[in-house]
Amino acid sequence: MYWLDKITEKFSRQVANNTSRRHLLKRIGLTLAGGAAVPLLPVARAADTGGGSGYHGVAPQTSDNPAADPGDPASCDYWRYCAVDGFLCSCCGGTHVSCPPGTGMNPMTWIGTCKNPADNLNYIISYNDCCGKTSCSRCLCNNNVGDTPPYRAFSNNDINWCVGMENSTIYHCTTAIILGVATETN
Amino acid sequence: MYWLDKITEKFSRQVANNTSRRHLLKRIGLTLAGGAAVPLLPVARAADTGGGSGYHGVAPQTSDNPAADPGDPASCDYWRYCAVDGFLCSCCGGTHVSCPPGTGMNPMTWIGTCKNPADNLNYIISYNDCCGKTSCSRCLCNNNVGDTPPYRAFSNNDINWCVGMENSTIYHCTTAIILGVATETN
Amino acid sequence: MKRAILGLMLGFTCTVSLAELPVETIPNVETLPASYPDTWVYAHDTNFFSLSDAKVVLIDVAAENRNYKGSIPSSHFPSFLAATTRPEVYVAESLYSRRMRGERTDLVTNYDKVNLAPVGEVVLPGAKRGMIVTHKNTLQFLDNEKLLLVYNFTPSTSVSVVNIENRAFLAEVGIGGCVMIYPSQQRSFGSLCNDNTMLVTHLDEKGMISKQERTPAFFDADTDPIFAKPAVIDGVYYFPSFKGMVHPVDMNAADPGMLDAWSLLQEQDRQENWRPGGWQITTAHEASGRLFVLMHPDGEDGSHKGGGTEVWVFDVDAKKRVGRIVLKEWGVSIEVTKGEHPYLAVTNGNMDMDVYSVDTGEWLRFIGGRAFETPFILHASR
Amino acid sequence: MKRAILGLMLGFTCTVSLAELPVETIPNVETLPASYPDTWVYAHDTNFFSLSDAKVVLIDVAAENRNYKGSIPSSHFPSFLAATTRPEVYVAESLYSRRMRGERTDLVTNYDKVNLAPVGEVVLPGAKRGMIVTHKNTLQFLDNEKLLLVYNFTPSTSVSVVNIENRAFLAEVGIGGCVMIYPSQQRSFGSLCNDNTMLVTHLDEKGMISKQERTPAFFDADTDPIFAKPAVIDGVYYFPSFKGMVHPVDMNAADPGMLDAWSLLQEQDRQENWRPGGWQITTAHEASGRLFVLMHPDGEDGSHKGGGTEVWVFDVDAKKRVGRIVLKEWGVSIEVTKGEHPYLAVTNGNMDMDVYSVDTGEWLRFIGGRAFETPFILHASR
Repeated sequence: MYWLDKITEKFSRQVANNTSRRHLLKRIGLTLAGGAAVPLLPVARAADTGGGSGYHGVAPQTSDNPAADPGDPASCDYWRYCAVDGFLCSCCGGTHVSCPPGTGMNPMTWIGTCKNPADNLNYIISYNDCCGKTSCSRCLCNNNVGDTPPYRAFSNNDINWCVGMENSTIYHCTTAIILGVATETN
Repeated sequence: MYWLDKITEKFSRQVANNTSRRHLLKRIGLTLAGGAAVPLLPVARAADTGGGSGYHGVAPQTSDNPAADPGDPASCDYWRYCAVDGFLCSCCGGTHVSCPPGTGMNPMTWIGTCKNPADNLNYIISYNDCCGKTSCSRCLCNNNVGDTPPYRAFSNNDINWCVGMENSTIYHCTTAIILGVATETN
Repeated sequence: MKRAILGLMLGFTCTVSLAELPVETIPNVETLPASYPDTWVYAHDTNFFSLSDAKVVLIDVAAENRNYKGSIPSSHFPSFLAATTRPEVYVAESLYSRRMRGERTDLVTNYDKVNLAPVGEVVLPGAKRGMIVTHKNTLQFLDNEKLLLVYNFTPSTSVSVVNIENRAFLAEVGIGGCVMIYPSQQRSFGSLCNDNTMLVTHLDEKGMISKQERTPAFFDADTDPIFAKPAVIDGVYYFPSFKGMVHPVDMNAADPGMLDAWSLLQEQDRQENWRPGGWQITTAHEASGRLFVLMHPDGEDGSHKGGGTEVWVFDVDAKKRVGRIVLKEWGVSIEVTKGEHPYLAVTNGNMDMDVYSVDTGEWLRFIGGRAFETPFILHASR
Repeated sequence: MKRAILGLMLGFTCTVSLAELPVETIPNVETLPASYPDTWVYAHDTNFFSLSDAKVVLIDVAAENRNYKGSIPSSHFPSFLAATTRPEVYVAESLYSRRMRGERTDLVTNYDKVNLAPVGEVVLPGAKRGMIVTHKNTLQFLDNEKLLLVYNFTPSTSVSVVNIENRAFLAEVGIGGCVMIYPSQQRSFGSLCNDNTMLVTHLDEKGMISKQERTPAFFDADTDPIFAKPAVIDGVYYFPSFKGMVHPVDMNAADPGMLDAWSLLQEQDRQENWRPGGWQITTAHEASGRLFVLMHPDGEDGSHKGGGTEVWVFDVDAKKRVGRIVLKEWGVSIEVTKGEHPYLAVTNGNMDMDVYSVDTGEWLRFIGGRAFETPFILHASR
């Protein structure tokens, strides 16, 4: 038993964690890039409760192209979220690649490198925060692989990455957007 | 089984309700005065979990004079709370008769009539709100006996009774203060 | 496991057999239609545990997934209202310059439906906006949605009149200790009074009082108070009482017509002591003339806010019950969508949302995952 | 039941046998001592679920009951610091004129300890205040608590210097991309840099830079990053690393002295792959020279924020472990109070607080009941 799998009373339905995926990634030998992205929130992380998105009361979704981009963008297990942290915009009126209406997407952010199980390629993922409305509070997802302390800022997501937004730096939710394919690290 | 006793997942530890006390009051024939006070919040109410205050993580208290003023001021079961609604100041840095540091007590409020089991007298209780800091969030207690709709405002506690406070009308928590002994209603 | 095996199979030796996924656009922000489907519901989350950080969450109750369409922040016992004649919604709220203290500003903000973004605001003078656990009748339109009325409580009561088309504060009109705003189909509105009457306030085009008068007493708050939360069908307001009567008030004309009260209860219901109870205890399906009331058995003094186990459906013309929907989880607030096959949205005791089919009474889905903390009021798209 | 029987016994026939309870005073507001007991802890609740509505909750971890002493509101990734030389505490926060938008104001507010009420404020120019999940080293004193330093991140980094005695903004000093504020015992402070060095900034009396220089590299972020969250004993900062080394930096002089790193792990610990992990992973008991680190077994890449199952106690002079406290619930953040018989306060995975005796390692109580939502940082009264 992994102590992170502990389901806590207060967060069991609000927070999911990609522990199984992380172990999977290790098993299949994926080396995360040094500058890979990291979780914002150091809180309790509940194991996937099985079935659906893993968030009780959040229905499963698919991407536009489930064959080439498999998995559930409303689940902490979705492949792009290997280094996400925060509330998943897919659960908040946005999608994994778009912000909810009325929020602003910050172009400045941190990036991660995640392997797409459909093509086995490592993609560089940009975790752009959506800003200007209060905490979405839905689908808190926290995966910590590759995180560095804030003196390496662009691989640290303890930082509020709504920084620099002109209209508002209030954090709402986080996306996971493909920037390109990473150089083969295997 | 009374449906209000249902323990809900989300609120079981945050909200307690005085169902048993209400039934008790009915059994011993207490007639609540027409203008008696009422709950602010129409949410799920959990049965007392037994032991302690009924709020998980809140330790039991006593009044200054437990013989004449019995019960636990950090419990929704305390006799003075027969018509309280909101967060109990006893759990927030105040007491059942005082506001937490740095908040303001509103003299304008709603009142209730509660029977003290030690002397069997009906006391007029003033539920003065403490104002000026964010929701205490602790010991939400909600008893609805005697509530009237807002067109009878001074026996309605849906209203934010931080109304009229000069410094701030932000609601924090609620006290239960003796104004006097009610005229015998038995 | 499937994925693990796939990963192991493809492993280190595979070559790319599928086209790479394309690079995606930054920034990318969703928009909504200017007119919302009938199946969308605004859940007004008072957020009792952080009252200054309330919000309105827009939910599609019919969709299989992606039910959460967006949100609008709102602060400290705010009010909300959606327009039907233009693509805007309104939030009335109160702010302090130092968040919990300092200078208070009351204001109404216009949000456009397409972007859920602020497009204007009207500051309300006097710091009088009424703060109460969310009620629908604290913010209402008049005069074909040209005038927006905001309820004030200091504890003196009044109404601030705003011309929302040109975003101008017009006037404050006193309502003599009566409460809430029940608009007629003309340029007048009712308010409920302590003496069991309705005060009717007629406005002129400038938002000033042209006439004000009281109806006769039409209920008895000493023996059986009416809820201040009616449902409306064809301009008639249906006010349920604590003990299960319903008092209809016809607000089609500028002066209200008090119609005969009738009972929600049959003899057996009375024996089981069924009563209305909860927060938003009534809703209506106007096209079919059906009134919905959240009911609980074993009613007693104080049970009127406790929620209910069933939603009863009434034909208001026949004045009789035509259906009972047994709730899966006990309900606190109810709302029915319009359309031919309406949905019943219920804020349940867990403060999540259950969705039922009105046609069949069947439970369809629940929507939660910390989408809201305390969504006491639900507004169906109209 | 006892009460019911008492009620039935006294019933309708009794006469008053006890003196009536006296009428009580309105208004009545609590105050606190100007100097707090050693057993009080400030729990800084970031409130991730309503980030604009964070707060600091003052908790007596030793009391049998009435543990919650009061609270201070704070907004959107705020910072907090308590003075030791005067009865004040400070909140650095950011506000918007329309709550979520509009004009941004960054400010430091002085609260007095007796009333937990605001007694002054300093507005910080430039809208630069750094927002990050709560760290202690974003708000620090210098020069015997005369200067208050606020960390900025835009993402350029700098420090705003405030004379907190006369509540005046003095200067903004750049720190060249390095982060956080680690004050020395003189008028200088360190910041951690991307190149494994510490940037040392010396200030003059006006808060302007008098000298700035980098230490040699003293850790290796590529192979084993140090946490930016040290504990301090006698002016020496102890920075644990992800893999269990500790890098002490002596900040007693104006220029820091890099001391030899040593390992938190013994051979068996290495085999079990124990590592530090959590949010506030370190704390200290200065009088006894003990360092506390939150530890977990089976460490791996990414586990450094996941919390821990044990708190290990080290004698920093002997550089060896002198105790292990096995936690009842896994911990996220830890803090030890001062005094002869210190308490260990732990923010557990439920986001409630567990309290242990440091002397015995025994679990004493837990404090919860929605006292906080996400209390990531704990500040013991010093």
